[in-house]
Amino acid sequence: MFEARLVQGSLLKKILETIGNISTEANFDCSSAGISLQTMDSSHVCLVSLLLRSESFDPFRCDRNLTLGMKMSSVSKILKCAGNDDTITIRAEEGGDVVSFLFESQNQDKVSDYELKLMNIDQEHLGIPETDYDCVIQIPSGEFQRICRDLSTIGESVEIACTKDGVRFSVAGDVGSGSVTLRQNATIDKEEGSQVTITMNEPCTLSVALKYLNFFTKASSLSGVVTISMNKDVPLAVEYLIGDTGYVRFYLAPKIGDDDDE
Amino acid sequence: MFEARLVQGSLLKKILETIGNISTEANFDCSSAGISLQTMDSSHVCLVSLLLRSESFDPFRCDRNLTLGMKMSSVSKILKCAGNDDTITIRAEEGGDVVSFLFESQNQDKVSDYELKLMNIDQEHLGIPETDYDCVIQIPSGEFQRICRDLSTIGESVEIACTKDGVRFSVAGDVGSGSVTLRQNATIDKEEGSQVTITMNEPCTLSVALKYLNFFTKASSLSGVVTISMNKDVPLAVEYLIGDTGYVRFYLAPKIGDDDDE
Amino acid sequence: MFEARLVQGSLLKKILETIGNISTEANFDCSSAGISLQTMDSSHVCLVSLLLRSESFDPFRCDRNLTLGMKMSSVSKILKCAGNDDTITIRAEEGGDVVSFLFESQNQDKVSDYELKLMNIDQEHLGIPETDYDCVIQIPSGEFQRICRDLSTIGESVEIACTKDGVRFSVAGDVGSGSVTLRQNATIDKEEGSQVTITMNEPCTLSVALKYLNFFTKASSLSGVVTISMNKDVPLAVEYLIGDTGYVRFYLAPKIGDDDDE
Amino acid sequence: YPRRAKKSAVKSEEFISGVISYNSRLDSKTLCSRYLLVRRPKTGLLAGLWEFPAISVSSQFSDSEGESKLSEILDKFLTIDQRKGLQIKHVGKVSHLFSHRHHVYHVYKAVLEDDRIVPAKKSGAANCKWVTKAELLQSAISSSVKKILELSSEGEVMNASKRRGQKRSTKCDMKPLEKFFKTAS
Amino acid sequence: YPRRAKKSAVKSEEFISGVISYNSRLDSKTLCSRYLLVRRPKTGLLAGLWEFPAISVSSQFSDSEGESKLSEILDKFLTIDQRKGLQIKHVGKVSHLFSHRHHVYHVYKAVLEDDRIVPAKKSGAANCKWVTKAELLQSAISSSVKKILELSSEGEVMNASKRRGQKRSTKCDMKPLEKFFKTAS
Amino acid sequence: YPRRAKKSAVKSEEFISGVISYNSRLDSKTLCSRYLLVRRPKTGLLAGLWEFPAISVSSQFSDSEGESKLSEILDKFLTIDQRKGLQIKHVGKVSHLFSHRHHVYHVYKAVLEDDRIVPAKKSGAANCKWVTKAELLQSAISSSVKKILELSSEGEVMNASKRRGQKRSTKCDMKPLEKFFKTAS
Repeated sequence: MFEARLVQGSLLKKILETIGNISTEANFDCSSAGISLQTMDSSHVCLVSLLLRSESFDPFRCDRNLTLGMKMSSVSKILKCAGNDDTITIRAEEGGDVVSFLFESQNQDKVSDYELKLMNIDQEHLGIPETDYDCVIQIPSGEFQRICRDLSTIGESVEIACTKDGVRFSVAGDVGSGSVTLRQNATIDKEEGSQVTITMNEPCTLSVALKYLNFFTKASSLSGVVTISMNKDVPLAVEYLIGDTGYVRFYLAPKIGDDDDE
Repeated sequence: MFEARLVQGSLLKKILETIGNISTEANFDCSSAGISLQTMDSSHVCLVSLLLRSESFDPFRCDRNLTLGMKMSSVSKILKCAGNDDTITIRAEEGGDVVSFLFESQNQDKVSDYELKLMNIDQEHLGIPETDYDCVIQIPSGEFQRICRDLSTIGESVEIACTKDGVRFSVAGDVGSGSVTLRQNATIDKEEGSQVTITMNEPCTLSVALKYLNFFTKASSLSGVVTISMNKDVPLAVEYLIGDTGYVRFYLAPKIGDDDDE
Repeated sequence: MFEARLVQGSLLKKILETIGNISTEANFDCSSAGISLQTMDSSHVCLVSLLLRSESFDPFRCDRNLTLGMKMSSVSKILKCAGNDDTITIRAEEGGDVVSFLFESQNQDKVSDYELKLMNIDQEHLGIPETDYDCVIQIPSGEFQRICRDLSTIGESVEIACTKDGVRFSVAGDVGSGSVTLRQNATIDKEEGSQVTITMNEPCTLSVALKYLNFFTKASSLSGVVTISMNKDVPLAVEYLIGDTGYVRFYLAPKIGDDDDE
Repeated sequence: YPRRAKKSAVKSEEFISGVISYNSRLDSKTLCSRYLLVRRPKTGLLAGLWEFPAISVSSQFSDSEGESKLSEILDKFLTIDQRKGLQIKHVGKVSHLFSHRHHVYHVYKAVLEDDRIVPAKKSGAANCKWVTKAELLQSAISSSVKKILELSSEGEVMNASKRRGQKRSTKCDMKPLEKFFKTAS
Repeated sequence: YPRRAKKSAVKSEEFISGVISYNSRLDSKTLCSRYLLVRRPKTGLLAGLWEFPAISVSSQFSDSEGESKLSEILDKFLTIDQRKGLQIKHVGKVSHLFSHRHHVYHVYKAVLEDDRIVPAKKSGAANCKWVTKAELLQSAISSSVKKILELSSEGEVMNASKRRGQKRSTKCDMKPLEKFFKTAS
Repeated sequence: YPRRAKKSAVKSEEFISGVISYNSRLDSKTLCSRYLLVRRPKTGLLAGLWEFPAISVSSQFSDSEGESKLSEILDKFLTIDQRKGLQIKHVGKVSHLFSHRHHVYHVYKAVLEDDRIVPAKKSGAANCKWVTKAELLQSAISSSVKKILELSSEGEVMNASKRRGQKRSTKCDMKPLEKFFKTAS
């Protein structure tokens, strides 16, 4: 028997919308540690890794490790039926072929119960080693989303160049070229903690495809801050923390060779 | 000569949008009682019945009974040109071939006058008997609209099951199944009078097509409360009151046989 | 060397969107007087004339007269990447083949630099004489935009009839006909200066195509007031002032012959 | 089929017959069709019976004459909006032998694709009604009407089985409201 | 038409002639067309007259050679964006007999479907202008230009009567602004 | 190619072979294709090698029998969603002569147009994998697999050069993540 109750149900709604852009089906792996998921897009150039630790839920019960394979569009449809303030409880039986979602309004006057048919999904997991990155950049998530969206109107690849002074995003396309520079320890939003922070071993430059960054930034509503980690010639890592008890991490293969995206 | 002036012109805008989803042409029947309309959709499974009593208007003048046949999309286009705070006056002459709509802004600085060509529309009216329903449910209109919209993403038919404890809406489809339960005398919105109220002779269950419910719920802006009345195997009745002086009622044929909508 | 810095960068964004609806490419003529532009649509029935005087900018430097030919959709894409509160600086070199746009956020923490390839555009300018118009009408720009949009759902041409009492906009189409009348010195919006004001030598009536008026009114966000100037059988003039230091003027050929738009 | 040896005793009359229908989509699996029937005059041959609208045509009519005659029928019973959505097809012919007459109906099928522009009947188009197939078979009709209906329905079952996704099913799982509410006087 | 008995006295030259136009839609009933005219050199045959852009071609040219020559014309006068929307059709040929010459114009019609990407002229495409039919007929043109225009317009009236809904009308009810404002020096 | 004089010594077996692939669009110029390979049994002919899914067919098979056999292959390896987007084409045949066998592969190409519904493999479809062309050529395959791949790729280069706008390029400028992260045990 698996049962996990999330008081802030809206988190689950946001998480699902993000994953659904990348992959159409994925396995939710349930264990005593919590709920985790890993899936790649069809081209295998990007990967999303989710962890919601058991402490995110109250209560959390997982008698046996369970893998719940779901079609993302179907889960999304069901989660769209939850109110933003609803509590969401996920339940499944070992050997069962459905997963159930229970939505309870705050005063319990409206209770919705949905059942989704499970799928057998055969996806390999990749092992992602702990990495000491050359550059780790923290940016307000909304700002990063805005920059990726703006630059993708100009070109398809972005070159991210990080130095101790700041980070520069550059793009080129048919229309022309452009670059956006954010300074270190700058205050973009008035809110505390919404600064641009750079932790750097050595300067680093990487080019990636904006199409995939625009998928990742749909997770911006999960956290005010996004952490971007770079090493030359390894996949870019983009992380959004979920409260204190979870994260969504994205990995994106770098562009090969020179930075020319034509 | 027919003349009717409605101070809250926005009501007419909302009414027209609702009717236009169901039928493309309809007759407005004007008499000393007020303005009434009855029309069915092309499949004859749903019917809308409108009454705006003469007390809704000031002034109201109807020398002779008059039938004004209009194309809904044309009236909608014209009413969209009215400001939300405008007073709307409808005028027509016996034997004339146009109906005119006068919109006056609150300070009378902007006056708009539109003329619409009338149509000869040959539609039969159905006589709807006074019925003593087994279950009469009052729900906040926004909540009912939300439920119908959510469930229609999962399936095409909804089974409405009403007991003294509450009402349950169930749906099933390719994705899975779901149900939403509202408890009796529950307070969904903080506002007074926004409770779920059930008046029941005996429990009742009915299945109807969500496609049509989603047409009906476009009238939600007319009233904070929607009244749903059910008898086994007779058309579902859905009513929105218009202030104190009118109503819009919808009737929807029930699904035949078992509740399976596949 | 040409350099012009506009503190209220959002003005440029709004201006570009408006022009882009009319013409796909245009020349920005830079001189010590400021930046000016004139272009017609492909049918040559309407013309837009822009002037941003050098006082609009700080600093403003124009060593030699310069013509910057740009594709409107490309400039729009680039300007959409500017924040609404950004300062925008335009720079170009004589004999160069690019124009650069610099966006600086208010606290200078985010700096964006875009380069656009220039085009050689061969368009003739028309000389527009100073005209003493029979009727000059000032209307709140939002109201005029609303009227043009409403009437264009009914018909394609609008007849504008101006007398000392007010101005009447009339339209006719398949659906029916309509007219909107605004009274002189009326107060449509509560804000001061948002009145309808008519300055008249003699009454005047003109018919024009609503399709083009709807292009012009996209400039409504530039100014709270739009000034419409009419003479019988000459192009209608529609003007939006840009602060104290600039304007956008539109000219639209009148319809020939009778006012029948069928 | 059999004919009398003395042909001259039987007069053969030919008609263009229009099977005009529209489909309401009740849900993703169910279409509900309605057909236009007109009532014959109260006296004369097949008095007072309902039939598909028909119009006389000479026996050697050309394609364009057939379409022109069909247009006359459509103009009489359909509004401009209703005519916009029509898909027209010449499906074949149906013969019917009376005691002293022989009728040949050249059947055209005209389907309105957009169901939202019904149910208004054209002003002045009296004595006609839109009915479901079930209601049609319950109306007072002659056997040639049934034959014409069968001829015009021939393609539909095939199409149903071939078409993926949205199926064409004639099984409607909701009764029309006329079964619950009587027509007001 | 008549030819001299001594053919060898008349040299026959063949050309690909491109009638390049775009249509601005003024409203749902009115299209206003503009044609590209180029100016001939100031000296020589038909000096300084306006004509449709043309290019020499050998008399036995193949279809692909014709299209290739047409491409040269298009490349010279149209930008990349303008070329994107072109609908091209080989409409026929026009002959014109001079005193000592015989020209045959193989006429291609190229219509830009998207009118929003005019009026920019291609950089370096001097001595050309976009004109309405009325302005074209008022320009200094030879009679072969009129014949070429008539040939390329043959299909249009027919299409106007056949097409439902949006009509192709050449009657524009607004004069271009050049009638009101003179070109600035 | 050469055959032994004593034909009866070589048994000819025929197969339907399905080259099933999908294209991921990395950007406006780059498509990256992946092909479905299945592993042969661990014993017997070509033991343990990877190949395109194949199924026996009689030598005089009809078109519909070929499509039916292909359907069996598709049903075995693809989910319902994956089958929705398939574009299927019979591209030709490939022969391969072994020492005592002769195989003829009738090659069908099935391309999934919508790349978003991969990479789930159908439950129970063991011993199969989706690979890029590069990975395919690095897998343990027989030479007939290469010939089948070449045959099915013949149209693609041509299409690339003819198609305007979005090009079909096989050059992906990003390595798949498996080059960076090893499969977890």
